Amino acid sequence: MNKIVTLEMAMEHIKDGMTVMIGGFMACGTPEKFMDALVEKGVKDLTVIANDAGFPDRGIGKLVVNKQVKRLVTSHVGLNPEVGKQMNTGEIDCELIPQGTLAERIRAGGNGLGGILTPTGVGTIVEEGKQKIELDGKVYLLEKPLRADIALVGATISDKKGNLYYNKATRNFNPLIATAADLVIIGAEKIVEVGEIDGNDVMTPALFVDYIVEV
Amino acid sequence: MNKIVTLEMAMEHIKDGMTVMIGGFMACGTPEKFMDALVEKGVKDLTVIANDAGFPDRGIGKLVVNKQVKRLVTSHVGLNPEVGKQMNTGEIDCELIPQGTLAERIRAGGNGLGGILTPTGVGTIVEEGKQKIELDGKVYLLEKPLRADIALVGATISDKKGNLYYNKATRNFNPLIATAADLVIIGAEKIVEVGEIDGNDVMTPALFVDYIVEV
Amino acid sequence: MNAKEIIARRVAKELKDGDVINLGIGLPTMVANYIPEDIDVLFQSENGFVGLGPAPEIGHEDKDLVNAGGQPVTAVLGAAFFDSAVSFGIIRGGHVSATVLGALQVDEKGNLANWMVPGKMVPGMGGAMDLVVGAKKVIISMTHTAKGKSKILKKCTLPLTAAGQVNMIVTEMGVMEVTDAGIVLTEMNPEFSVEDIKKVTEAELIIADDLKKMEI
Amino acid sequence: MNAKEIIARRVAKELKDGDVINLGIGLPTMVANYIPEDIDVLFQSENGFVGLGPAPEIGHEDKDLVNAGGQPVTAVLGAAFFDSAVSFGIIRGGHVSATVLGALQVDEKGNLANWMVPGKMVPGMGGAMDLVVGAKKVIISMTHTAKGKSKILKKCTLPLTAAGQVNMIVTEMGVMEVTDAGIVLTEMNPEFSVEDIKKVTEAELIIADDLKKMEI
Repeated sequence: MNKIVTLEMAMEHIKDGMTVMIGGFMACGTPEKFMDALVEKGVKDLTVIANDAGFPDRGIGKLVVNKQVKRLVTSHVGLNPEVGKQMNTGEIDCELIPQGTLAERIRAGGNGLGGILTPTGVGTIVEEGKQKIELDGKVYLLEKPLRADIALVGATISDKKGNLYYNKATRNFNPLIATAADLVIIGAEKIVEVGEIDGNDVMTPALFVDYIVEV
Repeated sequence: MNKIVTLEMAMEHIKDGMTVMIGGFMACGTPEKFMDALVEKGVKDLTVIANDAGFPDRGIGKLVVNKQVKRLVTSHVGLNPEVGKQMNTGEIDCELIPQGTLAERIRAGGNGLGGILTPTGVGTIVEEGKQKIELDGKVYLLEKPLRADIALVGATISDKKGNLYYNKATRNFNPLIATAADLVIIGAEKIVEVGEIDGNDVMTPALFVDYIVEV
Repeated sequence: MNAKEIIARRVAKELKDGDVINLGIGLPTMVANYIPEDIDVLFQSENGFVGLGPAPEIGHEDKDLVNAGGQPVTAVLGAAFFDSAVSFGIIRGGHVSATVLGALQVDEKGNLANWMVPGKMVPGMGGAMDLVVGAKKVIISMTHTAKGKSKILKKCTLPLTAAGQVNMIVTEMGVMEVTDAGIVLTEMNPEFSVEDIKKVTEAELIIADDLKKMEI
Repeated sequence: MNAKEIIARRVAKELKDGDVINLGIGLPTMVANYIPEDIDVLFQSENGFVGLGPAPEIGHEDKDLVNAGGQPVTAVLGAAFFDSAVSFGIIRGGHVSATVLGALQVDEKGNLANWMVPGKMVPGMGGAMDLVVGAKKVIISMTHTAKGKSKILKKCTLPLTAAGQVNMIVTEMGVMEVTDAGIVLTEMNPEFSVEDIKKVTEAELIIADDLKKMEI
């Protein structure tokens, strides 16, 4: 199975109205070439699940500025003022989720869990509409799994089968979203031979990966 | 803060009646020197939480054979016939948990989650006494977190601060239990200078570690 | 060819290029010996890696590399190691294409019992309950009967491993698929007749319209 | 010494050898500048590492190494990187000794509001809700008032970040501990009187019997 494809071939899988998870934290670890390609392609009405909205000119922010995002599920939009503007005009629907809860919900989606119980958000507006469960005297929110049609993962190194390695702070949400989408596309800075990443150091095993683009 | 101690100093923390998590899978990755030291020390009435009961002469099995375990919370005891014998005589109380559920319950205990919802065990005796939750047409068991007084972790390499690296299949439950106990003691095959394990390759960050013994 | 080899050879034919497979201990392990050379299959070992290879030569064992039965194994090029939570995330999350397991009993509803005999054998379920619930396809590979008694029942009598999760049963007598209508015999070992098979199968067997010869 | 420096210096004195600390952006970040040299404190960065170091020299930025604000930082020797689930497992699991955060409002019950002003500012909570719930100790570091108005209230009016989680409040006027009985002033900046502080604090202030001079 050859998983290595061109940028164009990879982007063909992303269609209007899809739910797309995008890796990265304030654009660090986001597959930036994929953002540019999506802007160029003009695919629209996307639901984007990601840690944050990036910056207006960097990361996921580019998709927001270009009005391709209908719904944004994220923990932080403060460094991209365009989101606030589009929220006011009703052009974007934004669901804010505590960062740790977002991470666990994506992990649950990729790991076959029906949900997790977290104390985060109890007593705040985050609890609205959610089931509260009291266990051994402590109150938790039941948070449900999140999944997507596509995951766009930024990796530092991929081997030819799709074993991935992330450098430093680029890891963030990337290994999590790689488990939680029907189709997983990797933007790797470098592609190496199988075996060049030691099996102990693989951060995302190749079994999660569908396509790899050298970016 | 110096975390490096002798075997004797480390074992002093383990007292009769404590709950102890022990890493390893069929003795692979189990800190074997700790097992021997506990047998010698003769500490008793332990509750042991671990993947399996090892072999009669290897891993956790040694503690069972020496009748130091009052209660065993585990997924598999089939390779240690001594457990079955002690279950029949009432000398050991054994709670069997599906392996994936055991891993998630320990992870929940270490990660501040109130529990997780899993489809595993639905329709089997595992569901007895547990809360069942139906979400979006699917039934899950609510599984609660597990924690311990002490975690005994086997590591291949520890740096002097306690950043850990596990080789191959020795990883298993070790990084999970390292998060879920009040006191975490490492049996490391090798202790190296800080910085010798690359920050990307650290599998358990030093912040989880209280004591390190070179074994 | 003995019964076990027939079963292992037939199960191997179910595997496809790119599959991630978890093999139980015992008979299922033999499946690895018969994988077609033109396909790339990765074996997952629930103790924490993907890329399980054959047993090492004597004297070349690596104490850090064992399978879920604690036995020395090897790892193929491109193997990846992880902890038990990740391992079962892979399993429960549907990232394993198929799991091949033995059984004490299977029934018409796809229920499986393979982890305990009350009062006799209580080894623990290990990873079996997660595997059967999580893998995309559950293939039971077993001899058709045990001491002459049927293991394919109307209703399991032993404690279940999971309810309604079995997809396929492969025995030395044939291949059966578990459907909403019941158990359908889709392939038959030509050494047996339909009547032979029905005689040793307590469950109602539906015979497929296009019943085929079992390929081995 | 300006207000912010007073606050940062005082908060730094709360930290102990071996602590793992998460500092919010803005004023809390300044705390790192005043850690006593004889103690070993690790800074956790919720975007995925522990061992956060100071900003790099210009021209030495590493694009793969940023803090939770997306700004270039460095990592100390012995730093360890991980994914966001592990990062928040560390936070939610009580493995962070203390988090130092700013606030819009704090109240007598230890409630905190620091993530939104309805209709005006909705940046998102980021990691703040998890940090405040999960860290062993929650230290609020902020100027005592905003535009002359009290930020330490009987009851928060803005949407909460978390209910009942604040342990300590450090302002340029003094140090307050949140107890079951209410907010206790335990240290006071000698430049102010108790009356000065009460005047700009809407919450009822309990004055500690052993009220001390604020150490800075």
